[in-house]
Order: sequence, then structure tokens, then C-alpha cells
Amino acid sequence: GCSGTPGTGSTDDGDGSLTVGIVSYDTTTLAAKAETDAAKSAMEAEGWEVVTQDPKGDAAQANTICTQFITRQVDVIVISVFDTTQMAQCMTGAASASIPVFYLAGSLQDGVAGAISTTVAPPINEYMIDQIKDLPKLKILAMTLQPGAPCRAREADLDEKLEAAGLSDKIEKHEVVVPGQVTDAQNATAAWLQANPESEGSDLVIWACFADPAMGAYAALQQAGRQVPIYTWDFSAQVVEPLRNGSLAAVLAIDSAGEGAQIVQLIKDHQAGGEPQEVDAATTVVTPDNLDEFLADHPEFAS
Amino acid sequence: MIDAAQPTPLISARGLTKSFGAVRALRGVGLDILPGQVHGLVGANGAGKSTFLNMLAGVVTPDGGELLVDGRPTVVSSPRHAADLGFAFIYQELALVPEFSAIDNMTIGVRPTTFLGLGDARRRKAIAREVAARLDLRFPLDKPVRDLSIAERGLVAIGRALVGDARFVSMDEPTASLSDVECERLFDIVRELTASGVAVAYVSHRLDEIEELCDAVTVFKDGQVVASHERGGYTRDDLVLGITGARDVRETVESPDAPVSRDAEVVLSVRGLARGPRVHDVSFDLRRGEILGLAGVVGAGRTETLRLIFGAERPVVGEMTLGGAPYRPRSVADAIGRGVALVPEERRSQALVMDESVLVNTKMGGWRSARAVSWLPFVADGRARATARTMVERLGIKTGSINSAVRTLSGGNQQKVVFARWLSRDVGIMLLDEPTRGVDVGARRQIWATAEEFAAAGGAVVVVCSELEELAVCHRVVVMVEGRTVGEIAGPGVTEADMLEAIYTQERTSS
Amino acid sequence: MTLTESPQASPELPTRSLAARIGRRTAAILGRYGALIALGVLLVIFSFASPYFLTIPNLLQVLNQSALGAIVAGGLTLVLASGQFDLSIGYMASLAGIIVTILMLQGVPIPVAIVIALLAGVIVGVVNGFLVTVLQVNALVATLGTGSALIGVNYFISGGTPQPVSTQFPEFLQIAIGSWLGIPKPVFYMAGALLILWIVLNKTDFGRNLRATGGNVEAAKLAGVRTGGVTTAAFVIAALFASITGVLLASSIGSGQPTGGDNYTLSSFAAAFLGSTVLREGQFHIVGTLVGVVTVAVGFNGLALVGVPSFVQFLFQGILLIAAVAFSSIGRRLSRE
Amino acid sequence: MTLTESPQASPELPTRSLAARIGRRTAAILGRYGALIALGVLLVIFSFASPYFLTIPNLLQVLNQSALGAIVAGGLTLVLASGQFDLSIGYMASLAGIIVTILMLQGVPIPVAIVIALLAGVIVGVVNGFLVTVLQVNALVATLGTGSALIGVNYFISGGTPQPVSTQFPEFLQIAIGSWLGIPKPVFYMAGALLILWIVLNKTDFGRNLRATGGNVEAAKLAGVRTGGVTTAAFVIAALFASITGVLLASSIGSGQPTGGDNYTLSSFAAAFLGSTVLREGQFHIVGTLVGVVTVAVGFNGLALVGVPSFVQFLFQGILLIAAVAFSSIGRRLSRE
Ligand SMILES: Nc1ncnc2c1ncn2[C@@H]1O[C@H](COP(=O)(O)OP(=O)(O)OP(=O)(O)O)[C@@H](O)[C@H]1O
Ligand SMILES: Nc1ncnc2c1ncn2[C@@H]1O[C@H](COP(=O)(O)OP(=O)(O)OP(=O)(O)O)[C@@H](O)[C@H]1O
Ligand SMILES: [Mg+2]
Ligand SMILES: [Mg+2]
Repeated sequence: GCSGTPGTGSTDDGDGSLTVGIVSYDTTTLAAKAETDAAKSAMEAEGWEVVTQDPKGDAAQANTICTQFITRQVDVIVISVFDTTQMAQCMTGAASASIPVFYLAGSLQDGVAGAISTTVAPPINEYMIDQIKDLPKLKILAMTLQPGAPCRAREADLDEKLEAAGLSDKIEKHEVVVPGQVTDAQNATAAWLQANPESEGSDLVIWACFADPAMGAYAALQQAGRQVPIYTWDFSAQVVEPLRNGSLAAVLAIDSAGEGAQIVQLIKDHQAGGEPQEVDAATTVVTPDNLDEFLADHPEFAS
Repeated sequence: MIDAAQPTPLISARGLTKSFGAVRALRGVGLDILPGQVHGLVGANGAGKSTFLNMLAGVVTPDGGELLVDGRPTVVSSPRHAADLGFAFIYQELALVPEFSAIDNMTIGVRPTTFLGLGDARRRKAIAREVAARLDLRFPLDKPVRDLSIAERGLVAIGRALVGDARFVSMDEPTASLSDVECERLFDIVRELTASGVAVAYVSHRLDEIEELCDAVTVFKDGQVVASHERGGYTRDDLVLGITGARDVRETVESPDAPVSRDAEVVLSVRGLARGPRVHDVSFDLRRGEILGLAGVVGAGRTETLRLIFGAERPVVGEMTLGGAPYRPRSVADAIGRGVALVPEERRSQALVMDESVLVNTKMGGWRSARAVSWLPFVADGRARATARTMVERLGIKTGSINSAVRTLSGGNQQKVVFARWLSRDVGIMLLDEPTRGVDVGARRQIWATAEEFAAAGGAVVVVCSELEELAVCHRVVVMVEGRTVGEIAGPGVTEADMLEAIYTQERTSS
Repeated sequence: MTLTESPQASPELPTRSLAARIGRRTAAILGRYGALIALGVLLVIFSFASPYFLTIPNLLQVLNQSALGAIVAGGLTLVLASGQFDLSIGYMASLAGIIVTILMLQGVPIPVAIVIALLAGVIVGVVNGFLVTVLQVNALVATLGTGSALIGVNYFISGGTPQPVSTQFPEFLQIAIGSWLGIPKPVFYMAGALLILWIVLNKTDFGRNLRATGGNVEAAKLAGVRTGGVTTAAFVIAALFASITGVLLASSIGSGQPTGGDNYTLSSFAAAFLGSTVLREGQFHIVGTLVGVVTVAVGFNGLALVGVPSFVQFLFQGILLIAAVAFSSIGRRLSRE
Repeated sequence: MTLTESPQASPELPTRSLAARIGRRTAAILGRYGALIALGVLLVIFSFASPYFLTIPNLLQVLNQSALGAIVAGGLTLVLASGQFDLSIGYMASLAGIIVTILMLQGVPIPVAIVIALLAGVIVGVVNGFLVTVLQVNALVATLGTGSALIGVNYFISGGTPQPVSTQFPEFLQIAIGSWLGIPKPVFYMAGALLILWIVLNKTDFGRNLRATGGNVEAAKLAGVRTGGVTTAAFVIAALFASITGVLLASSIGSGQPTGGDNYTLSSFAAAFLGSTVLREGQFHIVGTLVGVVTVAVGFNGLALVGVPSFVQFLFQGILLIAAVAFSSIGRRLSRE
């Protein structure tokens, strides 16, 4: 949703008030939604006017929305998840209209005024490898998603770290299908569990580059009555129970509220004439052990 | 006018009117249908006969006027309502479900007697078999009807009207797709029905059927009733006058004056043609200037033979020559390119795009010839319009303009549009499949005249017509029985009796 | 009258060679049983390719995996058999999943929440039926429209986020997760749903009227079938079964997903079309649809077991669909010649 | 012989009331111009709702936004006019986008890469045409199948990842990004493409044959139209224009996306069906399709300017589609009575 009042001018009245257009990614993707929501409320707290549009994960649509923001002469454009290689029309238009473009969950590339990186691959990958490196009959099922930039970076980091740990031959990959990622992951996991029956006594581990396939895998495990540790990203209310009962071994919590403050700061710095910069989002690796502590610190997740 | 001695009418119409947009299909129709009588309805194409019957069927609702059933004012609201009133219908357009068997088609409307109709199948089968026995149906009743011939499908449609105990049976051109044997069988059934007190409405363009069968005849013209007759109280001329409004229309077909010379060039020669279950061995020669008839009963393989010559199907066995050169059309376009044309059996589904204009239907398939510059793909519409106008004039097609949709034309005029298509292109041989089916007496005469003119101008015609007496136009008739040509009858002056004798002698020996 | 012999009528019958007749028979078999043969071939291949494939647990898993898809596709089969289309069923499944979970989260008792979710689906079905039969909008357009509108509705009522219920309502998860007699529960639901649909379509008066409507709507109407009512009923039944699937899906993944069921539209069409080549000639029927769903599920499962990349599944599904339908159409034509 | 007066034949003309005639006229207008009226109403509403709407840059933006969709939908219109369907066009657009970018990244000169990408589309079009006309597979199934297979192919050749070309090939971006005479380049491409398609469909003998085929394929064939060839050509043309769109899309977003064009399938169908209600009675035509695309784009743009949540756009598109088609169907019926 959006509270942009129709007809209110975008004219930059003085230095305080800005109009920001946010190109969100896909509101059904939890992490992306949390980020844009946080960014929006942080900006509105500054008294800025915020317009959000959802391209439902479609890059062409994202460019159209961005171009519309340019037509509407917003002061700042914020893009979630998409990266510059998918936003050429947007970047060209913004450049010629001198509108700065910021990336949420992206990286600092040519023409970008500032970016918050949420790829944050290492914490989970390192934690997982630490946990599994000594397992004798290790088998990893990795759920990947090539079209998503964060997922690609997480997978690349994992490949690199497994290589370093000499575990490259233990991994089997499944590219999840979007949309329908939850059921797809569920079916893939179920088949993988069949291929690795309990009787063989393998040490199974599931890695999912974002939360949805992890939830699908979790559903498959429940159906099969098996227990396999799952490592993934994007902490949210739906992972609390699986974490508590140990089905999820570790979930990376990205401090999306913090991201809101970060993006506001990036924009302010830029307005003040600062150089483009990339900052990492603050993160916590949540495991069954520190779950209660984490929830106490972040009451917004306790349902 | 109603005679006091007559029983009360089952159905009385009073001043019924109906318009379809600008077309005024009925303008005040009144008539009475009595129980135990066959009531004939005649009239030119588009006179409103079917529209009237469709009102009884609940398919069309009247704009004005009144309908009395058993003396009570009634608005038939739906086909279901009509069934509840005890009315049964044989529609002009075959209304069957192609995937359903004959049994299922005949019993679609039969109400279930059990909960949700569970376990009702046996009863349906019994009902259908009984009707099949009455009609003497000789084809499998459990095959999907799409695998049946058009004539067999017609019999299924008739069978459906006999399922259940109707008080009134409407038959809209039931014999259009039947041959004489089946017709006789149908007439017997009609007589049985009326003997048991059922009322029958009977529409036909074949006036001798009307004379033979009907106790009362109502003549429609332009949506109005122009005459009513009792059995025996009229002559053929009275009917023709009522239908056409003119006295000079000859209803019977005239024979050509002389045979085509044996020396005339053979333009098409067919030898040992065979394909599939319907065509086994067909051979004949066609000469320039000749109208050659193909006679046979329904299912004899005539339609299929014409389709083979036209390249719509490829023969499995056999040879053909066209103008002396070997002829083996790879496609319809190929056949047309070599000057062969077909006027197909079912004009609505096989020849016309009903929603398109007369112009478009005339030029269909021939737009290439309307190119402004022969090597550029752009059409010159002016030229096409001129052609269409010429054809409308030459064939006397009755239409508002060349831009009217052919849907709005009467059956006979629609058929003339199909002729216009071929006459405006360069064809030497016309294959006519049932060219006068469902066409009124006036238009029928014009269609035969067109064919004669075409032949006289150096063309050649092969014609299939189930109304054997119309084959009198032919110079020569080839007789087909069960997919084989069994012989020929030299004309002119071939009579129906000649052909029937040839067909049945052969049938008896072959079976 | 003179009946002369027609010129050179060749006396002998045009006999067909034995080879041609065998070919024709083979074609006929391929046409009728092509899809079943494909399924059989897949079963054999995968049995050799993976030792885990031909095990009871895995075969049960295949059935389990087919179950929800088969229920939607079964409902869709009725709409297809009535000669119409429904492009909105996937979105209806999503809708039911969201409604049931949101209501539960708002304290509505589970059975009531389920009933309301199914009712919502039924309402959409009635709307589809109304558009198609009363307003006479082409079914493709009408359901493309309701489908698009439902995407909006689903976003609106869910706020775009999944509605997790696994923590608070473990008993809701029990509906779809778990087994009876060692057989996953969804398999029972599938069996029940398809049995009901089969009886409705094949053994009742309504089913015959439905098929008549699909075969020739004009003829059915003239024979006294209330084609409008029958068509609307088909849309409602499809909507109901799609909604049931949506609820089961929410139960099996533990949350209502705003786009969770969207994929069922295409997969059901694929299954139903694949199934229309089974045994009968191009007609939609329940057994065929089941075969279609299971064939696709076997393919997916087997490919996953063998460890083939997932895009291969799409290639597989596409080629399977084309091959089955093409075979059946060629077979039918050759066998007619 | 008795020539009797028919009983109570009412001689006077059945006159209609003036009100009824006006109602009928209104209905006829709504039926013919409903979609155009809807577009007009949208334009007026948004002009009042947002000061940015009725500005030259914004209207150009609306056209720009319509451009790529209009090119695909225009091609699809030919397939629809020939009486067939093509559910694979969106995936073809994706395919072309991936092929052109991958080839560029492998050092193939840009023009050659474009030609190869378009050729690939043409091949898919030929396959569709072959399946439908030679193997006689139902077009919905055939293109559902090729579409599904293309998803797999697109994943396969791209490895699932976007193929970024924006940095290395700025000249490629120049194809779709930027303006001539102040008008965005895609608008010119759209105008050119639709003009060509309009001429092909309306002014050539091929177009006439195509429409005859769509009107009654059996009759067209028996009139000498090579219906198979015509239908195949329609599929190929649609494929070509979808591929052109795919290349333009890749140029405008700066990368080849494995699923970048997938959405065009549904949006083109919506536009073409919406357009089929414009002016002509339920026929598919180029001008109508353009109106359909623009109407949806205006709605999308206006709603975004007003700042409505995005789910409303789906509701809007769905309801617009249903309303336009329903209006047109009701209007047509009423005006006929
Ligand atoms: N549903 C309809 N829509 C528009 N016009 C119609 C419709 N039904 C009939 N008409 C028109 O009404 C007129 C009467 O048609 P009707 O079918 O009753 O004639 P008919 O006497 O049965 O002719 P035929 O002998 O050719 O069957 C014709 O001009 C016909 O075109
Ligand atoms: N290839 C075909 N496609 C469609 N219909 C066909 C085809 N071949 C034959 N038919 C139909 O099958 C029926 C039987 O054709 P056939 O040539 O055997 O009979 P016929 O002698 O023309 O008899 P009639 O046409 O009176 O039934 C015809 O009604 C014809 O329309
Ligand atoms: Mg009639
Ligand atoms: Mg025939």
C-alpha cells in the first residue's frame, strides 16, 4: 500500500521534504516486503512522501514503474532486489533527469547513488560448514535460484567455501521454480528423501538460498516424518516454530528495521553531496539456541 | 372458417409476429394444427416456416400475437417447456452431439426416473432400440454419430423425435438428406403417428411429398400465410403460385434436348478410384458440355467420390486424367488451379462464412486474382466489388447489397453465392453435391439453369442429387451402388424409375 | 432405358497389404493408448535409472504429489467437458488458502473457516458461470478477467504476505499431513474427489447433459437441456474442487500463500489435455485427467530422483504434452483411413 | 381449390415504441463503442485525479509503456484472427531476449545476434504451425506444450541467470532507449509494426485468406485457400513479432532475462480480447488490439500516478476486461432483438 496523496506536488520545497519512489520487488517475497516496508516507514517518519509500486518480480514492469516515477519527477528512486543489469531503461532515464537511484538489497554499481547489500552470504555459509564439516556421510541438498541476484551470490559463496573445505562432491543442487517455489521445493525434497532413505544413515543437510524453499523442504520433512537440519536466510514469523523444534538449524535475520534507517541515512548523505557508498545490512544468525534471546530483542517477530 | 365438425385444434396461432433486427420473419401468421392430421407448411426459402416452428419449440419467442395450445394461451418458454407440452421436433439443421452414440443422442432429453439418473442407462438403451426398430435403422447404434453419414445422422434426428410419446411432432425438411427408401419408411411412420391421434407439422420443398402426405397445407410467403388448402382441394399450380407469387415457374426439371456427342472431348476420366470404407471402385468419363449425374442411394459414396476428384481427399487406388493429362490433385488448391470446382453438400458448414459478406464469400479463395499488381500481395477492392456485383446481377442473387452478411440471405441465395464464387473464377469442371438441398422451387430452377448454362458454354458438370427426378437435367447418369459404379443410363430423358431399377437390381445382386 | 456397363470398371477389389493393415492397427493402438504407453515407458526407464524409484514409499510419494493437482484438474475436467474453459481455478485455490488461514488467525474455528473458504470459491464459480452463460462472455476472456481480478483480491486480503498457521494450529496441519494405513492422507482425498467427479460425469443425468452441452450446445438446448444451468454448475463444481485444493495446500505447507495455487491453472490444463488423449478420442474425462496428472508427477519425481536439473522438467512436460496429443491425433487419423 | 384468408392475419406493422428503439440504439452504441468509451472515461477520470496525467511527457510515457506489449499482441492478433491460439508467445519473447544477449556476450556482432534471435523465434513459430496444421494438434495444447518446453529451453541456455549487456554494449541499449524528435523510440517501432500488421491483415490477399480460415476453416479450404499454409504463416508472424519484442525488451532493460517476456502471453490475450469488442463484432483486429493495449496501459499509468496500491491494478485489469466484453456482448444482443 501507499499513502501518497494524489495531486501533491513533488516540488522540492526547501531542503526537508522529498518525494521518494520505491520500486519494490514482489510483495509475496517476505524479505523484500519487510525491507520496503521498513524503508517506507523510516522515510515517512522523516516527513517524506513515499510512493511504492510492486512489479511482481517482472523486470520489464519494474522499468516501467521507474520510468513513471521519473515522469512524475520524484526526487529519489529506490529499487528493491533488482540490479542495474535489469534496469537499463530506468537508469538511463534517471540519469538524464538527474534523479539519484538507490538499491535496497543490491550492490553499488555504475550510476548507483547508494546501496544496501543484503546478500550477506558468509554468516550462514560459514556457520553451516562449521557444523557439518566433520559429518562422515554428509549429503547436502541445495535449493538455488539463479534469477535472483542475492541467491546467486549466496550460492557462489557456498561453492567457494565448500571447495575450500573439500566438500564440493557432497552437494546436490535443485533449482527452484518461481512461482510455486514452496510446492516445488516440497516435491524436490520429498524425492531427495526417497533417494536417501533413513536406513542408509546418511548425514543429510538442506541449504536453501531463501526462506520459501526452506519452508517447502520443512513441509516435506514433516510429511515424511524425517528430521534434517535446514540452513537458510530471511528470518520471519513463519520460521519461529521450525527453529524451535530444531528442524531449522540456522536462519539469517536481516535487520530490516535497521535497513530503513540505513537507506534514509544514505539518501541524506547523498543530498549533502556525499560519495556513493555501499553498506551491509546488519544481521544475526538465529539458531535454536539463541532464538528466545533474539525474539526478546525483536518483539515484532513474536506472534 | 373453422368447420364445426372438426376436432378442437391442438395448436392455434393467431397473428404471430417476429423480427430479427431489420428482418421481419413473421408478420401475422395464423393457422390451426389438428390432432391426427399432417399439416404441411410450404413456402420459399426465408418465408418463415422454420421461425414459426421454432416458436412452438420455445427457441424463438414471438414479438406479438398469440399461441393457443389446447385452446389455452401459451408462451412456450424453452425447449424443455415444449417437451413438457408433448411437442417433439426434427430440426432443419441436424442438431446432434457428435461424440454421442445414436442411443445417447436419441435420449438426451429423456428425463431420469431415478435419483440423479443413476443407473438409468439400461432404460435409455431400451427406449432407443425400440425407436431404431420402428425406423428400421441398420447402422450401429453405439458408434459416435460423427462416424455416421449425413443421411444416417438425419435418421438419428428423426429417431429422437419419436422417443417419448409426443402429441405433436414437427418435421422441418426431414427428407432433405434422405433417399427414397428412407423417405417411404418415414412416411409410413408419419401415417402411424397420425393414426394414433398425433398431430404432425411437415415442412418440405418437395411438393409431391406434400401432396401425398398432408391433410392440410398452409402456404407461407414473406412471413405471412397466403393460402390454406385441404387435401385434394388444390393443384400443384396453386401451391407454386402461392409460394413464388408467379405462375410461370416450372417446377419440374426439363431434360436436355440431345445427348452430348460421343465424340466430344473427354475432359475428365476416372478409373478404379478407391478410398476408405465408402469408395471401392469408381470409373466414368466426363465430356465437354455434358451434365453427368451420379445416382445412388444414401451412403453410396457419391460425396466421397466428388471429394476425391476435388483433391479434398487423396485416393488410395485408381487413376484420373484431366484434359488428357494425368491428374492427381495434391490439394484442393491444386484441383482448383486445374479448373475443378466443388459446390459442397452442406453449404453452411462447408462453403460459406456465414457472418461475412456476399462480397467476401464470393471472393473467398480467389483474392489473389484481385491483386492490383500481380506481383504485389495487395488487393484492389474496387475490382473485387465489381466482380461480385456482376455475379449478383447475373445469377439474380437477392441481397440488400454485396456487403450484407450471407447469414441474412435465404438458402437458395446462399447457394447462388457459392456458384458465384466458381463462375467468377476460371473453372472448367463443376462438381455439384446436392446443389438444391433445402432450396425452394423458384431458386432450384435457377440453379439448374445456371448449371446448364455453364455446361453449354463449354464446361462440364458432375452432379449428385438425392432427389432422383431432378437428375432429368443430365445428359447421362452413372449409377453407383455401395462405392462402385455399376453402369450408366444414357440420356436425355433419364427418369427416376430407370435409376431406381438400376440401383436396386444391382443392390440385390451384390448383397 | 439402357443400362450399359460403365467403362473399364475394374473387377477386382482393391485389397490392402497385410503390412498396411498392421500399420493401421498399430496406429490405432498408439492413438488410444499412447499416453498410457508413455506412462509405462517412464515407469520402466526410471526403475532402471534409480533404485529408489520403484519402492512403495516413493510410489506413494508420487501419488501424494499428484493428489492436490488431480483434485483441481478433476474439477476443471467438468468445465472442459462442458465445452468451456476456466483460467481462474489456480487463483481460486490461492484465494481459498488465504481465506482459510486468515480466518483461523482471526479466531474463527477451523471448520467454519474451511466452509467460508469453500463458499468464497463457489461464489467465484457462480460469477464465472454468470458471465459465461447469462452475459455470454467468451469463457476464456471471462475467466482471464476473474483470474486477474482474483490476483488483486488475493493480494488485498493477504497484504501480499503468507499467512503462517503452523505454530498455532497444528490440528489444521493434520488435515493434509500424515498418513492413514501408511498411505498419505491427500491420496485418500484425491481418490474420493475423483470418484465423486467420475460418478457425476459418467453416471448421472447431469453428467450426460453436461457432456451433451460440451458436444453441441445448440443440440443440447434443443433437446431440452438447461445448458446455462449445466454450464454454471460445471464452473461451480470446478471452483469448489479448486478451493478444496487450496485449503489442502495451505494445510500441507502450513500457511496461506497469496500465489500458492496459481500454478495449478497451467498444470491442470496440461493434465486434462494429456488425459483427453487417453482411451477416448479427444474427450475430457476423469480417468484420463488422473493419468495425465500422474504421468507428469512420475516424470517430475523420476527426474528429481535421477538428479536432473529442474528446467528439464519443463522440457519434459512440454514435450510429453505435445507428443501424447500428436500421437493420439496421428493414430486416430491413420486408423480411420 | 380453396384459397382462404388466413385466420386473423394482423395486417398492421409491428411498431416498436420510441423508448424501445432508443434503448436498442443505445445498446448498439455501447456494444460497438463500449471499449472506446471506457478508454475515454479513464482518460477523463485520471485527468482530474492527477495533475501529472494529462501532460505530454506522461502521455508519451503511456505510449512508450504500451509499445512492446502492442507489438506482441499485434502478432498474436493474426493467430487469433486465423481461428487459432498461441500460448507460447511470451516465452518466445524471453527466448529472443536471451539468445540475442548471450550471442553478444560471446562476441557475435549485434546485428547478427538479432537476426539469429529472430530466426529462433521463427523456428518456434514453424514448429507451432506444424503441430497445429500437419499433426492437427489442438492449438491450445500445442502451444501450451511448446510454451512449457520453451521455459526449459530458456533456463537451459541462460543457466537461469540474467545476461547483462548494459555495460559492454551501450549501443545495443540505444535500440530501445532514447527518443527521436522527443518521442520514445519504442513508439516508432510500435507504429511501424502495427501498420505492417494492419496492412497484412486488411489489404493483402494473404490477410483475406487468413480471415476466411478463421471464419470457417472447412469452407476456406474447399474454396481453395491453403489453410494449413495460412495458419502456419500466422504462427510464424506472431513468433517473429514476439521475438522482436523480446529483443527490444532486452535492449530496454539492459539484459536478457530467462523469464523476462513470459508475462506477455496473458497481457496480449487480454488486450486482443478487449480489442475484439472495439467497433467490430467479436472479430480480432489490429486497431482493436491497439486500443486494448493502450486502455490497460492508461489504467496502469493513471492508477500508479494516483498512487493506488498495485493490487488494485490487477483488479482493474480483470474488471475492465470483463466489463468491456460483457457490455459488448449485451449491447450486441439487445440491438439485435
Ligand atoms: N435467428 C435469426 N436471426 C436473424 N434472422 C433470422 C433468424 N432466424 C431466421 N431469420 C430470418 O428470418 C427469415 C425467415 O426464416 P425461416 O428460417 O423461418 O425461413 P424458412 O421458411 O424456414 O426457409 P427455408 O425454407 O430456407 O428453411 C429469413 O429471412 C431468415 O434469414
Ligand atoms: N472426408 C469427409 N469429411 C467430412 N464428411 C465426409 C467426408 N467423406 C464423406 N463425408 C460424409 O460422409 C457421408 C457419406 O458419404 P458418401 O460419399 O459415402 O455418401 P453419399 O453417396 O454422398 O450419400 P449422402 O451424401 O446422400 O449421404 C456424406 O454425407 C459425406 O458428407
Ligand atoms: Mg426452414
Ligand atoms: Mg452426399
